[in-house]
Amino acid sequence: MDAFTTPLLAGTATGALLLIAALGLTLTFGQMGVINMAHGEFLMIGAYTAFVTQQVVTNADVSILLALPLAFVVAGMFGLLLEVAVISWMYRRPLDTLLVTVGVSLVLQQLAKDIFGAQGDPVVGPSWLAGNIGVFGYNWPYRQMFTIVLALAALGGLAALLKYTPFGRQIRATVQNRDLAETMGVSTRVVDRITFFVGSGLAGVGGVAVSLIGGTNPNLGRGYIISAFLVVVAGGLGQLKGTVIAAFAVGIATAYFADWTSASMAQVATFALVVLFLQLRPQGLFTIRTRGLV
Amino acid sequence: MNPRLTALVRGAAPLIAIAALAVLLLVVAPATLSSFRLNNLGKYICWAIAAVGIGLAWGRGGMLVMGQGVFFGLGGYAMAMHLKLEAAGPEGIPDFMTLYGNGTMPGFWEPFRSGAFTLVAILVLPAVAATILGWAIFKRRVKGAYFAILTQALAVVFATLLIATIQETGGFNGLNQFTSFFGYNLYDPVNKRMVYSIAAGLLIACLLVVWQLYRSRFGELLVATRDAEERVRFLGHDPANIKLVAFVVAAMMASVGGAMFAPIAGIISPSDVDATASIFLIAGVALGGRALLLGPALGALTVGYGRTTLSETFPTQWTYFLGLLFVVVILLLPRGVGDLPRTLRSALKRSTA
Amino acid sequence: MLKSRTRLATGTAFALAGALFLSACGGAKSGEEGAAGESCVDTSGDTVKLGFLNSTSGAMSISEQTVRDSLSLAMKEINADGGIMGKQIEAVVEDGASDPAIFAEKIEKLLTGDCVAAVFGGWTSASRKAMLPVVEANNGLLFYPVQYEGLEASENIYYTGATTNQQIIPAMDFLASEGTKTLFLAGSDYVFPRTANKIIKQYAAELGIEIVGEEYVPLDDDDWTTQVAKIVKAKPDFVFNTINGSSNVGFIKAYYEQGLGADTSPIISVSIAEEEAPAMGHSVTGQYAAWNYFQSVDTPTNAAFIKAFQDEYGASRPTSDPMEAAYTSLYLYKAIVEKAESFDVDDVNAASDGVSFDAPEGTVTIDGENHHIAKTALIGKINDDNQFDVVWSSETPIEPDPFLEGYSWWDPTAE
Amino acid sequence: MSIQTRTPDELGQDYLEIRGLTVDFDGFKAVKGVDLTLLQGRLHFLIGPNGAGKTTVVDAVTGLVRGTGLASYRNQDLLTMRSHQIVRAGIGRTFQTATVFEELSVLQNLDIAGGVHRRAWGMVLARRGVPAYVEHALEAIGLTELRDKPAGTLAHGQKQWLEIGMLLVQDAKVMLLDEPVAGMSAEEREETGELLRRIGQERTIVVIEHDMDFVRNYADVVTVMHTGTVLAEGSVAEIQANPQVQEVYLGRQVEAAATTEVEEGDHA
Repeated sequence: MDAFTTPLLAGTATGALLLIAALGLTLTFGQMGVINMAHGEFLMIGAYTAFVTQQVVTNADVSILLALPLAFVVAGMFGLLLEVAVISWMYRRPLDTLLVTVGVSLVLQQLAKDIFGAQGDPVVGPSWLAGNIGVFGYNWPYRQMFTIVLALAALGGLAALLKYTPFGRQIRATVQNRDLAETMGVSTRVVDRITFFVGSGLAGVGGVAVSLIGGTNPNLGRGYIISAFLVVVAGGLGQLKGTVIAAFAVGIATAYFADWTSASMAQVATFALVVLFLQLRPQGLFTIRTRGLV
Repeated sequence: MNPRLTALVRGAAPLIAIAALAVLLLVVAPATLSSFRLNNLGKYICWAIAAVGIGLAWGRGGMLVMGQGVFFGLGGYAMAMHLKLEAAGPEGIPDFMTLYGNGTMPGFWEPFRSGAFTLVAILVLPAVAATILGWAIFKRRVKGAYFAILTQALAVVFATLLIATIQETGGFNGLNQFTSFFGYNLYDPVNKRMVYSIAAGLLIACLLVVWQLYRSRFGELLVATRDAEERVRFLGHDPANIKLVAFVVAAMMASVGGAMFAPIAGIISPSDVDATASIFLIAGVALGGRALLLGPALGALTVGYGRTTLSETFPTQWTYFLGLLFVVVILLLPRGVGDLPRTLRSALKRSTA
Repeated sequence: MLKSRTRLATGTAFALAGALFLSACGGAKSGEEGAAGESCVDTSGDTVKLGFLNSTSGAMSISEQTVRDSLSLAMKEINADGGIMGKQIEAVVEDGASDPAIFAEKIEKLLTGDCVAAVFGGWTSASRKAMLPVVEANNGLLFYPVQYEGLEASENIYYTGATTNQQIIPAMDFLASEGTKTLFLAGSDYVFPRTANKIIKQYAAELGIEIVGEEYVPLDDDDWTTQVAKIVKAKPDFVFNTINGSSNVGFIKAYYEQGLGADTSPIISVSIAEEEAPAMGHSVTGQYAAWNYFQSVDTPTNAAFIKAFQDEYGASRPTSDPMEAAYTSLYLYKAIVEKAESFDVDDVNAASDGVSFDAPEGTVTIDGENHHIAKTALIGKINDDNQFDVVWSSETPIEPDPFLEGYSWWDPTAE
Repeated sequence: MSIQTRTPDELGQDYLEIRGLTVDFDGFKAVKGVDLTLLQGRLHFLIGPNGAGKTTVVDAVTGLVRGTGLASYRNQDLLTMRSHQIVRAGIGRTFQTATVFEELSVLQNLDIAGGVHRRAWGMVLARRGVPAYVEHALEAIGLTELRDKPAGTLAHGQKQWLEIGMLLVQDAKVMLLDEPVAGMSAEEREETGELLRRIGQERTIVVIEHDMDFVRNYADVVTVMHTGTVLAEGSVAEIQANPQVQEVYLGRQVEAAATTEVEEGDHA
């Protein structure tokens, strides 16, 4: 039984992290067609925010709770800066934004290395997350449950934002038809910026959760970004529903592969799985069907 | 000037440029550079060979190949396996298999004892891999960012696979300690120069191949596919096939570059073929001008040279240079530095018009 | 008309390229000696050039910077003391950029371009393996300061860190003395852990210890949750940890949050040192590490070393095994050169056997046969200050045996 | 030439037959059971208000969207084929917004369209000279003077002609033209109409059009579509006399004509 439950539960937690990371990606990808390769560095920024918060507020029980909103704002501001300084100049060239953000990601990684050093800076987990609950032979850590709750909260918050607020309606209008939204009086410039802020901020929140797993190092984002992109690809462009399913599917599949073979082979197998899946559904799980040439 | 003569000069200009580069790399450089610097230049040339292919796939074909390290690695490892077996002797097996494994050689190594097989494999392996991958991706009309992300994920997976298969590929250490190259002692400066010349000759050959491709109907069709893929479909072509050809040729060039990298650098390891290495290959192409004939090669040579000199002068700042290069070049000069004259000319024309 | 001229131009270009190519292709078959191996080292002046080759950028930079720092400290001390054979050391520093190919390139530059008398540096086995053929081909000298997986001995390399019979095997002896019956192996997925575990498995069979699990995670992967769940299930007496670098933090966290600790399943590590332990806080307290040097080693030489280091780089900076081995390597080089009265590589090699140095870890002696050094093995237990209390020692220096020729149970060709 | 080797179009007997064509967009039926028979040598016009499903019919026949039913041309069911195969079978089309390769010259655009007839190996060779069929197409569409200009610099009407020229080079036996005269001056419309007449003799030509003057002047057969179905078919006079058509379509003619240039959204 535990051979079945351990990967399932651990994989769900990994999937939750991928979900937080992928939410921001799919949002900016769906709305602006922007592929932000520096998104992983927003996770890293969130993790370092948790680290720095803990240097100021040394009580680990409190500092994590403080770090969550702080990381959202700090990573969000970095995202906003990136949008204003670089990405807003090249919306007509989505593939080029991909490369520019690769450059930004290199710079941010080196910056973190110069400021904090390359070795894992530790974030001490709060005492209320220390411990676990036995589920069919798996000592399921509270930390993993917290990650899942955090991801669902982020998802719920985002869905509510999109559905019930005027801003959310503006986002959806922009996603569906940018030009039309513009003529209807929506300032797509402002909408883009807020979207980027929210998407990057979510990554920052995810970074806090990542900081509880291992050390906080400059390369922390790299480990998640590729999987998060595979989630977005498999989930379908700009689709929340698809992203959720794909995130948990990728997380759980990786955990099972890792259980059966090794962690390295699990990476290989997950990639193969996504490529195979794209053979069946090249546009991902869900798509907005559009007609039009080019 | 006589219009015919003008046309002739214009038609021959690319060839003159390639010939000039050939003289520079094959005559001037060996005569002036020290053995160490020449060897370094040889490495840049290997990257430049891969860059020429990226120019074809990305610049002309619009396919942002972010995982060319994989094909660079296929060629590099194929060659390195042969060199390793050459160093081990006729019946011997590579040293690391005894050190890290159980002293038996995996079966897939055996054919690489043959130099001829290795040379064929360097071209066929990447072609087959690229065909399978490209078929799976292009036929399902996966393109743009999806394609770029998948190729990068492939590079990550490839490096992970290499690191995890220590007994088969040497793992993180990679393959090195080659003594001879098809019978030629690799520690002899004369032979080092010969290996360098082969690499430079292959770069020139690859440039001639893309020169012909760019002026051919295929080249026009490739650009047409890049700019309006669906429209090409209604010309009666399957764009997937057109892209596939460019992708496969690019993969083969990357493989050739990798195959020459192994004897020149004396090592091939996962860090030469992973996602970071793949992005490094793209940097040169972006800098030089992705769609130009000579842009990718010259860009790669420049970035390679920059990496050596900058890292000698500013060891920790090298990453900033590389990162900012992407930002500045793609943001301000998307067509690359090589296209600067044309950009300026058209800007001038616009301002005077 | 136009057509034929273009063809002519094409043909000419091809022919030209071909001719150039062929003319440049003259090679010499194996056996014909070239100019390689000629030394360009010039020590006739009052300085001697030495190369320091460490990664100051890339993933390994933080670890390797500590080695660079202690090399610089040793150089400063030696220069203040009159230099090597009266010649001041002039360091040529290079960045290996955490990339084996760059290490190979840079050491060639140091040996053939800068003409240094010896090179100090390298950290990963990959970087050492990449430098080995270059340093051999140019008949240079490399001093490598990190414990490693053994099974190597080059005429042109001095290994001042531990080989397996000075770290791994003593650690196993320690485990046996603790009454260990079951052992779980956890490591990063690369060469050192795989090779170390191959040795551990064979020795465990000899000692009657059962291996109850073996897990690897990629180098830069921090999430050990799934693998630790397997340790929970296997309930081993001890875990042998060969995880590298920052991945250790994730391993220890996962260990702790799944209810494991030093009291239930203790861990013995071979790459957690004074640099890494603080990053893991109290969750690593009570766990063990096997090294040849700890900051806590209580000798006057070590006290002087720590004081000098912290005066130079700040009181918060810990000292660790690789740093000490690097510091020692420069002093050993000085001792050999002064014994040989020559910087020439062949003279140095001829004189190296038996040269010893009173290092912070204790007295170390060079084995002229395999170029490793005799070192004392230590087991430390992590205390509340994240320092190591020595709980076990081999008492006397262990003679290096990189190929484990003195161990009958060792069969390199077995799985 | 013996009688056996003559193709249907040489005999003047070529046709495209559509039976029961239905296109379903996730539950929304944009085209419902359309029957059409399109004969060689006649200019067919497909008219109807926005959202009638005209473009969707063309999309389905050319493989751009999936349709069910039958679209038979020379014993091949086009609905089972992929776009590029359909083109190779002799069906060509243009789009509402002219799509030519902007960076290539007029000549290169035409030349590239001739690729269907070349062997694969010929692809890697450079173009030498101008093939006769390209010259002919260039002449037919009247762009000989502009042959070396980049297509991106052409006027809108010229781009439409270039597209038709590319179909000529492709040797398309069936041409499906989506609003070819939209945005053209009266003079250009006339030239286009004459061009279609000329080339229509040996081809099957279907034109989607809103401009009723153009339809009146050049249509041999008119099919009126409404909400995904065929409402009426016949000569211009018959259609104009049809009371149903007057109600759903001609009553809205003024409005429709005004929106000719706005992109049609059949199922949006």
